[in-house]
Amino acid sequence: MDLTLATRPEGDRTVVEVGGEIDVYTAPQLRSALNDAVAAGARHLVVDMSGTEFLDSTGLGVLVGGLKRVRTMDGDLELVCASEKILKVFRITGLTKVFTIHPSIEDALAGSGPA
Amino acid sequence: MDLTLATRPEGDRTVVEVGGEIDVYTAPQLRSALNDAVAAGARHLVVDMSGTEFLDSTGLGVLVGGLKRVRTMDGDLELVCASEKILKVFRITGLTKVFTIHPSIEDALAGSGPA
Amino acid sequence: MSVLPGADDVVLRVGGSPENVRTARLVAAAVARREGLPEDRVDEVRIAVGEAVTWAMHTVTDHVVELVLGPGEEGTGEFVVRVGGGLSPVGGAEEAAVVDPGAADGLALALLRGLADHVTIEGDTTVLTWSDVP
Amino acid sequence: MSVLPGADDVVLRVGGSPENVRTARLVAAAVARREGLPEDRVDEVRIAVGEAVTWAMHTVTDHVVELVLGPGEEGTGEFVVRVGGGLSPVGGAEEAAVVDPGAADGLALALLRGLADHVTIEGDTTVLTWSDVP
Ligand SMILES: Nc1ncnc2c1ncn2[C@@H]1O[C@H](COP(=O)(O)OP(=O)(O)O)[C@@H](O)[C@H]1O
Ligand SMILES: Nc1ncnc2c1ncn2[C@@H]1O[C@H](COP(=O)(O)OP(=O)(O)O)[C@@H](O)[C@H]1O
Repeated sequence: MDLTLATRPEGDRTVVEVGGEIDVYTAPQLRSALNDAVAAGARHLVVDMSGTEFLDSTGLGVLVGGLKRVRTMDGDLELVCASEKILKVFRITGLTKVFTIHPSIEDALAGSGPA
Repeated sequence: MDLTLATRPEGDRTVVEVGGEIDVYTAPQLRSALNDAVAAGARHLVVDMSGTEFLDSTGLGVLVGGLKRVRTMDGDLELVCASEKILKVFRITGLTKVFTIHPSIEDALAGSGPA
Repeated sequence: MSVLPGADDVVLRVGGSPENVRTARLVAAAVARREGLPEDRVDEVRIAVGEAVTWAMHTVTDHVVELVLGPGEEGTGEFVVRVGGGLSPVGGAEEAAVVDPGAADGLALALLRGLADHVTIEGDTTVLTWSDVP
Repeated sequence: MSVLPGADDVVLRVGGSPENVRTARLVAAAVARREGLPEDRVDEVRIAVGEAVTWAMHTVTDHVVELVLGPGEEGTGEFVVRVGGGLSPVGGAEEAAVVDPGAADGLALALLRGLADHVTIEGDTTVLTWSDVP
């Protein structure tokens, strides 16, 4: 199951939709997509994992790396994820305390928004 | 992928619907279903493989065995199969010359019927 | 070291490429399902084994990783996956010097500990155990 | 005999239970796909490997069947699956006494011959080759 990536602007946010499996094999593609978005000026990233079916620690590492990167630029990186299976991966690693995780993209975009 | 089996009468024929994978692991279940049908008096069997996703040589052997069995009782055993992938298995083994294979259950039941 | 698996064990040996982590996950999920684990635990096995294999690919010297998957010793009701270099059969796992997993670090280890019921790390071998298999 | 797989080879060892034929098919399809075979040829691999493993489970004495799956020797553009007892690496398959498959019989062999591009049977080892892998 390969990764599908689609990046689009939504107001002053940039949504990166990630479908398929984010793992040690595909995580480099996600890292590139996040880097490309930041290089293109994005500071407020929303990674939409609604279509993500699998996530491993390498994928988590890329998300944490992306968050750290935009934070140094006063940006943020929030997630969309409703899958109990994948939320469990965030919970077990304590990353639910690190990421803001929205149940839907509507919810993420309706949020108070970037400061 | 386990096997699903459903046997029902259709006039003087008996339809055995087979879903899933017919292989060395599940073929004994199919053999039992065919034997049960014959024991219950069925002579004109239609094995409906519309929902069959995989077929190996052990499964083929069970079908051939079923055919031989009902033939000794002046019966017959016809197949329903439209999947190119599975038809290929019959072609490669030369069994398209042994079995009457219908593209749909309607076609099988509309056929000239048992003699 | 060569492995003579128990009758119910499955052995998989793969080279150290990320694609092979996927092959290992696939096999682990299939064997776990075969051993009767329910789907939510099959998901645990899939993730944890992927982590262990990824880790082994970095630590095992010749980058060939071997997995032995199967039921634990008779009557324990366990599902055991050993991941590492040269492995002994799952059923007859002798107790070796055990490094406390808590002494290591990282997201991968958090997942191993959170998903498997029991984790031991013996040298370059990770042993993951799920208990109370139906 | 122990197997040291080539870097790109995957080795699977399973006990002689019909369920394990499924595990072997699953792995064979995954590795074939990884090696770039198109889906219709992945289907060929799935069926042919299942047949070879079923057959090996009946002929290999200790009922442990080993598969080595991977690309053939460098530059041949082949996908090779060896199924049997103790196996040598796929890439360095030495030519052994070859029994003409035509001398054997059965539906299983018809499938092997019809689905793989090349079949050799050396003692209890079946070697299936698919050529012109993209
Ligand atoms: N609970 C956490 N909160 C914030 N960052 C974390 C947390 N856990 C791990 N990280 C960070 O995620 C990245 C990868 O984590 P980890 O897998 O622990 O690193 P390593 O691969 O060095 O063991 C690192 O940058 C690490 O600092
Ligand atoms: N082309 C065919 N036409 C009719 N019957 C066949 C054909 N091929 C195989 N059979 C029958 O199918 C059954 C299983 O076949 P096969 O696998 O060849 O047997 P075996 O397992 O003894 O090698 C046998 O009863 C055999 O006679």
